This record gives sequence, C-alpha cells and structure tokens, in this order.
Amino acid sequence: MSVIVLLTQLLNGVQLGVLLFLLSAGLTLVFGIMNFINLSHGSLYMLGAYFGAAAYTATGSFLLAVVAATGGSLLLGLIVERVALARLYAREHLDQVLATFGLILIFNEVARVTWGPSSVYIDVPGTLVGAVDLLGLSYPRYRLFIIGVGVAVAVALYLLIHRTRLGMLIRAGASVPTMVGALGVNLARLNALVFALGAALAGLAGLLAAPLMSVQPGMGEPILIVALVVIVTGGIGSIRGAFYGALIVGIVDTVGRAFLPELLRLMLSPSLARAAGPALASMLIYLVMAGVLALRPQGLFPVKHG
Amino acid sequence: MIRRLCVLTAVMLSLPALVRAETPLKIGFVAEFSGPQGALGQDQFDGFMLLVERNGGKLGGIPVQILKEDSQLKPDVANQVVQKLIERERVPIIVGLTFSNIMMAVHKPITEKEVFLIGTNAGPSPIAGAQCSPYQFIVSWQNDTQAEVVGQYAQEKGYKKVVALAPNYQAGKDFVAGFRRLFKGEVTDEIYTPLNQLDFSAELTQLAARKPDAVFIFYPGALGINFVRQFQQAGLLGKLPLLSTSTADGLNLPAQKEAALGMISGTFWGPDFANPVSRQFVEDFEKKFKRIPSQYAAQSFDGALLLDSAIAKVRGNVADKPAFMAALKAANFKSVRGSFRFNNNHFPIQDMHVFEVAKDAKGRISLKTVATPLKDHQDPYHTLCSLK
Amino acid sequence: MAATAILLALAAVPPLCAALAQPYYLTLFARVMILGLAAMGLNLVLGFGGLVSFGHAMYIGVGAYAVGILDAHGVTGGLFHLAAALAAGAALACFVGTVCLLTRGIAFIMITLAFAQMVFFLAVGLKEYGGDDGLSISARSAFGPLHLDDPTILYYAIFAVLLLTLLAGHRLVHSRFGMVLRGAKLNERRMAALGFPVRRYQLTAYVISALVCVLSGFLLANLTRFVSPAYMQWQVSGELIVMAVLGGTATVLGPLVGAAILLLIEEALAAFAMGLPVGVEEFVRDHRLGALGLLIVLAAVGMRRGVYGALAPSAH
Amino acid sequence: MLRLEDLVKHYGGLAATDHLCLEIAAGELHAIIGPNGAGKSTLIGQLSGEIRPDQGRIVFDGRDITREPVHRRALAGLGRSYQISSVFTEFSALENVILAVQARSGHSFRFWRRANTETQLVQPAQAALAAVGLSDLAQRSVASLAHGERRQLEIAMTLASKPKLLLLDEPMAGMSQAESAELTQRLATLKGSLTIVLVEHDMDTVFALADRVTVLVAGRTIATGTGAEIRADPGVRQAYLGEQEESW
Repeated sequence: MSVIVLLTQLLNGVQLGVLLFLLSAGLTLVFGIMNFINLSHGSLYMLGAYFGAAAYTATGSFLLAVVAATGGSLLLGLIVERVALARLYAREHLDQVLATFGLILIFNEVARVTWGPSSVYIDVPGTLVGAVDLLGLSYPRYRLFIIGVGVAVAVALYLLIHRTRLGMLIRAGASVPTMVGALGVNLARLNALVFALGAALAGLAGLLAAPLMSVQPGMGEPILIVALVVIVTGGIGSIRGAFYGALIVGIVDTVGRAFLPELLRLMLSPSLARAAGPALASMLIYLVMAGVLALRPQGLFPVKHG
Repeated sequence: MIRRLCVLTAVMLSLPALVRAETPLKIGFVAEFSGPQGALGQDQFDGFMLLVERNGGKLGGIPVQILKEDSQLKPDVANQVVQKLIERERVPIIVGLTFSNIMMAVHKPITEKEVFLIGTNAGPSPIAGAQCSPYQFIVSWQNDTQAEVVGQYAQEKGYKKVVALAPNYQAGKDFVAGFRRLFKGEVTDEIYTPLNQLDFSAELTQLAARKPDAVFIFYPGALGINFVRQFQQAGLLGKLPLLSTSTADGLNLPAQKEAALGMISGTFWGPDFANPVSRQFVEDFEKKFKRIPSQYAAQSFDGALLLDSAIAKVRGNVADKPAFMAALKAANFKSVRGSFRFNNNHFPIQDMHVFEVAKDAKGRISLKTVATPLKDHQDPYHTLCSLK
Repeated sequence: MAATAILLALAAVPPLCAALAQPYYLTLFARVMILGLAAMGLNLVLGFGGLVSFGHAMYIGVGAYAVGILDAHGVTGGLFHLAAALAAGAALACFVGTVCLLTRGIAFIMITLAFAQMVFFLAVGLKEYGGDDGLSISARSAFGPLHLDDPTILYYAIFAVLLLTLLAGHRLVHSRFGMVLRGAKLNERRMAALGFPVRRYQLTAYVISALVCVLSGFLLANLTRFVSPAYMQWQVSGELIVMAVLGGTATVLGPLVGAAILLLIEEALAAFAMGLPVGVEEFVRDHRLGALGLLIVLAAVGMRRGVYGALAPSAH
Repeated sequence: MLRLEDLVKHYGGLAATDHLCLEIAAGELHAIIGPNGAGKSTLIGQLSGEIRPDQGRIVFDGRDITREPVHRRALAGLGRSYQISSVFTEFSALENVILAVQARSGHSFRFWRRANTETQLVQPAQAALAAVGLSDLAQRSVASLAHGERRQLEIAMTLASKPKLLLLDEPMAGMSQAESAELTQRLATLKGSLTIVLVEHDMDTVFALADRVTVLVAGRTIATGTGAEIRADPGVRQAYLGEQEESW
C-alpha cells in the first residue's frame, strides 16, 4: 500500500466527512439550543437533493440547483418548525422522537408520490466532470469540489458564530439555553432561524451528494444515523465538535473500509478475514463512538458551559 | 326454479373444472415494489402481466386474479404477506420473488404448505441443492450460473488478474464464487461492501491503485447505477474492462447511460434475441411501457408462459397437485430464450450468453449479444438435490 | 377496564379466526403480541427507568438467533433454546448495560444504538448462519406435548407469556425495586443521597428488560421459522420506541396498545376499502406509510401520555 | 463525628475549598455560614460525595469516607437535604418517605410485593410524616403540595433515613416567615438526638439554633465558635459587610 493510495483514501474520508459536517451542523445546533431531537433532519437532506435535482434537470444550471436545494429546504424547514415542531420544544424527548419519526414517514411518501419510487440521477456539472491527476492517481474533480464547498461553509459558519450578534446568541443558547430568553431576545424567532439554517445546510448536503449517489426516498435515514454518531462523538451543540466529529467519522469509515480487510488478512486466515473484514469495517465508527462516550460522555469537543 | 337448480347441481357435479373456471384462479405475486429496488419488482410484474393481459386476463384459458404483494425487502414482512396469501386468500400459486434473502425466508413456508412457487428472479444455491422442493419452479437461473458465464468469458479473453466486488450478502458471495469457478486466472481481491453502501470512493481508489486486467462486479439495482457512474467519474471507464452480472441490465442502463458503454454482462437472455417469442415480447413490451424490457421482465414473462401451458394442461384443475406438478415440470412452452427445460432441481438447463453494452438500431443504449460461452448449462448444485 | 377488554379480545382471536376460517389473522395478532411484548420489555427501562435505549432490537435478535443457531446444529429442545437465549441475552445485557450506564441522556441513546449496530453487523458477518440472508429454521422449539406447530397452541403460548409478563411487570413497577427504578428516573441524585446504589438497580432493570425482548425474539423465531439480521436493524429499535411512546410509557400495558395500533392500522390501510372513488383507495393503499406517519405526528402533538395513557387512568 | 482534614478543591485556578479543616462533635448543631461564593456548596458536595476533593480527608464516625460514593455515605448515616427541594413529584407524600425508609432497610431487589403495603416500610414512613406534621397529606401527590410543604416532606425523608448526621442545605430557602418559624421549632426539638450541620443564610435561625458556628470565606474557615463569639468577631463583621457591599 503506497503513500499515495493512503493519501487518496484520506481525501475520500475528508470528502465524506465534509458532507457529514453539512448535515450535522444543523442537527447539533437544534439539539444544543432547543434541546430538540429532530429525526426528520435526514428528510430535509433528501428533499434538498430532490429540489436540487429537479431544478438541475429543468434548467441545467448547477448554481440554480444549489439555490433551489438550499432555499427549498430552508423554506420547508421553516414551515415544519412553525407548524409542528415548535409545539414540541417543551415536551419530553420521547414525544419529539415520535413526532419526527412520523414526519419521516410522511416525507418519504411525499417524495415517492412526487418523484416516483425509483431513484433519480443527476450528472456531475459539466465543468466538474472528470478527474485530476494527483501524483499519479486520478481523483474525481467533483469530489474535490465538495471538499472545497464544505470547507468554505465551515469557515463561513465559524465567522457567523464568532463574529456576529446572531452567533453570540447561538453560542449563548448552546451553553446556557435559559439565559437567552432572559436577555430579551425573541426566542421563537431565534429558534426558527437556527432551524432554517440547519435545514438549508442539510439541503445543500443532499444536493452535493446527488451526482455521486442516487436520489431516492428514504435516503435520509441511514445518513441521519451517521450524523447522530458525528454529533455525539464531537459533542452536542458545538459546531467545532460537529466539524471534527464529521472528519473523524468520515476518515475512520473510509480508511477502515479500505485497509481493515487487508490488515486482517495479515493476521487471520483468508476466509476468516474475508468474513470478518467487512463486518468489522462497518462496525468501526460505532466502536469509536462507544469508546468516546464511555470515556467522555459529553463528547470530544463539548460546548463550554457557564 | 327447482328444475333449474337441479340442472345446475348436475352441471356442477359433472363438470367441476368448468365451474371452477367461473371464479377466477387466485395467484399471488410477491416482489419488491417499494424503495430503490422497487423498479426490479415492477419490471417483473409488468412482464408477467403482459401475457395475462394479452390473454384477456386468463392463463391456460382460465380467468386469473393476480394479488400483488410488496415484500419491502424485509424477510419478516415477506413472511407475513406470504402467510396472508396462503391462509387468507388461499392461493395455490405464488409467483415472483426478487432477492435471494427474501426467497430464502419464504421458500419453506410456501413449499411446505404445498403451494407452487414460480420463482422469476432469485435462485440462491441452497434451494438448488439440498433444500430443493418439488413445489418450486425457478424459471430464471441459479445465481452462480449468471456469474459462471462471465468467468468463462474472462477465461476465454485471457485475463490473468481480476478484482471482484459485490455487496456483502449471500447472493454477492454466490456470484463471486460462480465467477471464480470457471475463471482460471487469479482473483487478486474480493471486496465486499455493505448492502446499503452507495458511495464507492474507497473501493474505486483501491481499484485504480491495483491496476488489474479486469474488474468483475455484481451490483443489482441502484447499487449498480451508482457504482458504474462513480467508476466513470473516477476516470476508470475505458481503462479497466468492467465485467458484470445483474448490473448493466435493462433497468439500470437508462440511468447509467454512456457510463456503461463497453461493459460486459452475462445472463440467459437479451433484447436482441431473434426467436419469434422474444421478438413479439420485446415489441409488445416496448409498445406498452415505452422502454426496453429488462431480463427481469423477460423471466417473469416466461413464468407466465409456463403457468399458461401447465394450467391449460390440467384444464384449470390446479388442485390436482401431482398432475399440475407434472405439467409444470414438462414446461411445454416456447420461451423467450428459445426452448425451455427444467433440471431435476426444477431450475432451467439453458445456454448462457455474454452481452456488451452498446447502442441499438434506434440509438438507444442496450445489450448486444457477443458470445455464448456456456451451452445447455446446469448449475453446480443440482446433484445435491434429491429430486429426480 | 380497558386492560381487561384488550386481553379478552386477544384471547378471543383464535376461536374467531376459526369461526371465520381466517387463520391469517392468528398470525397477525401473534405478531402484534410478540412485538408488543418487546415494546413492554423496552418500556421497563424507557418509561419507568427514564433510560432511552435505542438498541433493544438486538435482544430480539439474540432470542431469535439462539433458536436459529441451535436448530442449525440439530438441537430442537425448546428448553435448550430458551435457556441458551436467556443466558446469552443476560450475558450480553450485563456487559452492554454496564458500559452504557456510564452515560446518561443522549449519550445513552447513542451508545445503546452503537452496540446494537455492532451486533447487527456481527450477525451480517455470520456467513455460516446465513449472514445478511438470514437462516430458516427446520423445526419449531420442541416442548414435549406442547406442539408449537399447531397455530392455536403457538398463539396461546405467546398469549400466556404475554399475560405472565404483564402481571410480572405490573407487580414489579410497584414493588420496592420498581419504586427505586421510578425514583431514579425522577431524581437520580436524590436516590443516591438516600443511600441507593442507583446504577446497580438500573443495570438490573436493563437486564430484565433485555430478557423480555429476548423472549420476544425467541417467540418471533418460532412464529416465522426464520431469523435474520433484519430483526435487529436500528429501525426495529426505533419502532419499539415508537410503539411504547404511542401507546403510553407510563403504563405497563401501553406499549402493547402501541404495537397493536401501529401494526393493525398499517394492515387496515393496506386493505383500505371504503367505497371511495377507485383512484383514492389505491392511492391510500400504496402510500399507507404516509398516512400512518400523519397519524403518528397527530398523536405525538395531541396526546401527552400516549393512546392508552389517554384512555386509561394513570398507573399509580 | 465528622472531621475534615486539609480539604482542597480547585476549579481551574480558583480554590473553592482551600486547605479546610473542621471538626464537628457528635450531637451538636453546627452551622456553616459565609458570603456568596465562599465555597459552601462545594463543601456540601464534598461532604455528601458528589464532588471529589483534590486533596485531604473526610472522616465520618471514625471511618475515612473520602473516596466513598454518595450512596455508601448515605448508608453510613450521612443524610442530607437539598437547597432546591428535590422530592419525587410523581409519587405521593407517603411514597416519598417510603423510599427513604426503604433505603435503610436492606437491598431493594424485591420484585413482587407492593412496596406501599409493607408495614415495615409504611409504619416508619407515617411516623416520619407525623413528625413534620404532614400526616394529613400522606396520600396526596407531591405535585399538588405547596412549596413549604415540600420542604417539610424533604426533612421527613431525611429523618426517615435515620441519619447519624444531618446535612441541611439552606432548609429555609423560599419559606414564608411562619413556615420557617415552624421549621426552626422542629429543628430545635431534634437537637441533641443527632448531629446536624446547617448551612443557612437566615442569620436569625442560625443564631437561634446553632451550638457552634463556622464562618467560611473564600474556601477557608475564618472563625469558629459560639453564636456570641462569632457575632463579636471583627473579621467576620468585615467579611459580611464587604459581602453586602459587593452584592449590592
């Protein structure tokens, strides 16, 4: 296994991590500030992908697709938050789980009715087609683009959180949720804003994933579980935690998948390694999370309280 | 009034088969209809219904009622719908089944109740061997044979080093094993990915680094579309020969588009077959559904043809199980693949072909027959089956 | 009252099915009871202990695989199956519970999920026992003269397990142990200050609740004669939570009601026919999960104590 | 009865408990007072076992309990009440006290019998309720009790667990004048039968009840003595005046 392959696999891991970060950022804020478990966050990712795919197919412009995906899920997030979820902020977590589980079923059916049961595919935008040469190994240009977008969003979020009044309120809300209300801030509006921001990022993630993976009903749930792994590993309520958590999960998953079976083959018999390799590779992120939680229940980069 | 009743009773007593014909024969159709793999089941259903509708709602001259059930790719759900069909609807025949794991979950519950199982897709190895049942009739293929033909082709092409990829479940392992059986070169690596994994970046990087002579893949449904598109995005298309089964099929090609051109696929049938049954089938199917039929539609169409011939032979009296079983076993019909006959394990003995993805006469991306490496091929498990 | 009515109705299912010659409904209600049993088991920690486990489906899997694996090796004795299932379940629950109970809140939710996922992938990797495809069971567990192959006997066996669990559950939540468990849900700190080693009680509750799910898995394997990793997917763990919350977590019986609602409504929508124009009915049948989702959201927003909780007087 | 030896607890750079030494005799009512931020809560936490000291020892009833978890200390006879009333709101008043009795009567791995029908639990619980004057409310759900009643219930629970030493954390907080007068009365009757450590803001109570008073400032004891001695101590006066200015 050469260094270049290792580097390329790391890049793959970063690309997955960046996608997970976009999805996790909103989830962790909603969780940290409103103490709300939103299982339907994955549905916003799915619908963002659908909105973007529809716009891209109709207009052929990827930029318009980005607008449609982020704008569409932002609006949808706002509506869902105001109509249903805002009523559940003060309720038990279990009621929130129940309601958002119901929402998942609804959104999946809406997608099925609107876009049909089979997958929708969109092409990589023209200028991003093809691969670039990275020291002898070719790497898809589009995946590099995803990394770029993700890092740009991370920087923008950092500036938003650390340099603006809104960011100050978000930080205050994440560390001392009760205090923000006392500051005379319109809590309902702050909640809606944070929720919508998270929804827009989820929609963007969905669109970015669309040319790589198919857009299909139910695509949000498996990745939601991984996003939950990310936010508890990183520390709930913390954007920084979500970022590092996402990178860790992305890299562990990719590198594990790539090298674990080979590693096992050095230690076990080939047939045993072939059976154990994929199983163990799939378990890896959960092993990491369980380890982190058992030793640091608050996650790796928790929000500082007080 | 009384006289009419007497006459009616007499008719009923003397002509049971005829009276039975008045109430439609119920047939259960179980497949995947939801989720990303739903297109597979839908194609199976469309292929089957094509014949039923062409015959005016009849099979073997008897009106039939098709009860469509979705197994949702969940073994326990499949189990439940099968129970519902058998116990509530009392169907004597169940057709379809898409995935091997679902087939394994319902095979025993169906055949043990002496209900006829007409499999039109999945052919896992256990039921071809030791667990075979006289009530099963698999009109498609045994899983391994689909890959064996590709292995034979790779052998004939003289490839030395091949990397194989498949989802990490039994069918995936069966297909890779099937490929290895007739391929004498070296399979340098077998990569199994989780069944729900849609992003293959890590695996493609490994492929690019290994530089094998060819790649063998088994990725059914949406998995295959994603793999092939990402294969192209990674710049590997054209550099590495891509051999496959159940991946570049009629369902996936419209989404894979140019990314699949030049891919090799092995199976028992292709839309360019020249025999009259196949030509008629392709023509009718395209007219009705505005798309090229996939092999799944063709298999199910054959399933309908098989039932048509057997039901006609017993004149609708499917309750006479030994007679109906014999009629099915005889398989007296003209198949889309030409002639058709069952092996002792009730799987077909058939020619296996290799196809290349290419543009057809109308400029659409389709499958073109390039070779027939295996003639009158039998699956390797039939000797384990105790049926004669 | 409501509880008696529900149990009488369940007891009356076999004769009704026989009278209507519809054995299918026997299977359906057996499934309702089995999943209800699992949800009741989960609710011991979820509703009474305040510990949200997102991984209880793995214990269903343990119970089911105990039957499947022993059967694959030719062991058909029901007592062996049961003993192996419970022993394996208890060992796993002791280990997983000990680690998970180091955490609380969302961390607990996720770490239980993590273990369930690991066990799930382990089952997927068990090639000799079918891996992802699952494993069919050649014969149901043998209990001497009790022939589980007779659907009615199997049904009443499940019913009996359900009744015993209900009774035991009801006694348990009001016993000393139940007081400690419920007290710890309300105020764990205070319980420690009173002198209770809280974690030990929570671990015991976790193991008991896991064992109820193991029982449910044991019965499920016997009902379907098939085991598969699909029994322990995270979705199943999620559905168990939904059943418990939908039915009402403050009562022992609530989760059973939740399971019944979820499964029966889906079944009813699948056969939806109310004389509406053809297209509408077809639409509802095809998209029944969406309709179910709508009902769940309404129940979550509108009812604070679950469906059974809203019907029945509080347990205490 | 209770001895603190050179106890230290740091939070970051801040010393919440700074080489604290304290000796509490059996049977006395010892009050601890101090301005806000003096480290009273941290001290209580370390006594009850919720906070681990960085250094030093806690000896209770002749036994080193520095590393013992909360529930062991409780079983050893160290009972406490909380600043914010922390009763079990979903239970009845009687059930709350039953829990306290239960904690002291062996393990609770008993799964079958209803706890509130066991006379060995119910009788002592009723007695404890009677002791704080809540007998009439025994069956009432705690959610429906007034604030003062909850505080009394809390004391009943602490009494029912038969502690050797009672740690009272601002028991008068949030009580009406009449309520706190009544509670003062009850505490006075308890005096002598068990050791009490009282952390309290209300000076009237402290000086009315305490045998000895310790004044805590910035994590250290600045004075210990009888009420009269403390009142006369110039250091204490200064600390308290200073605190009042600051808090203003």
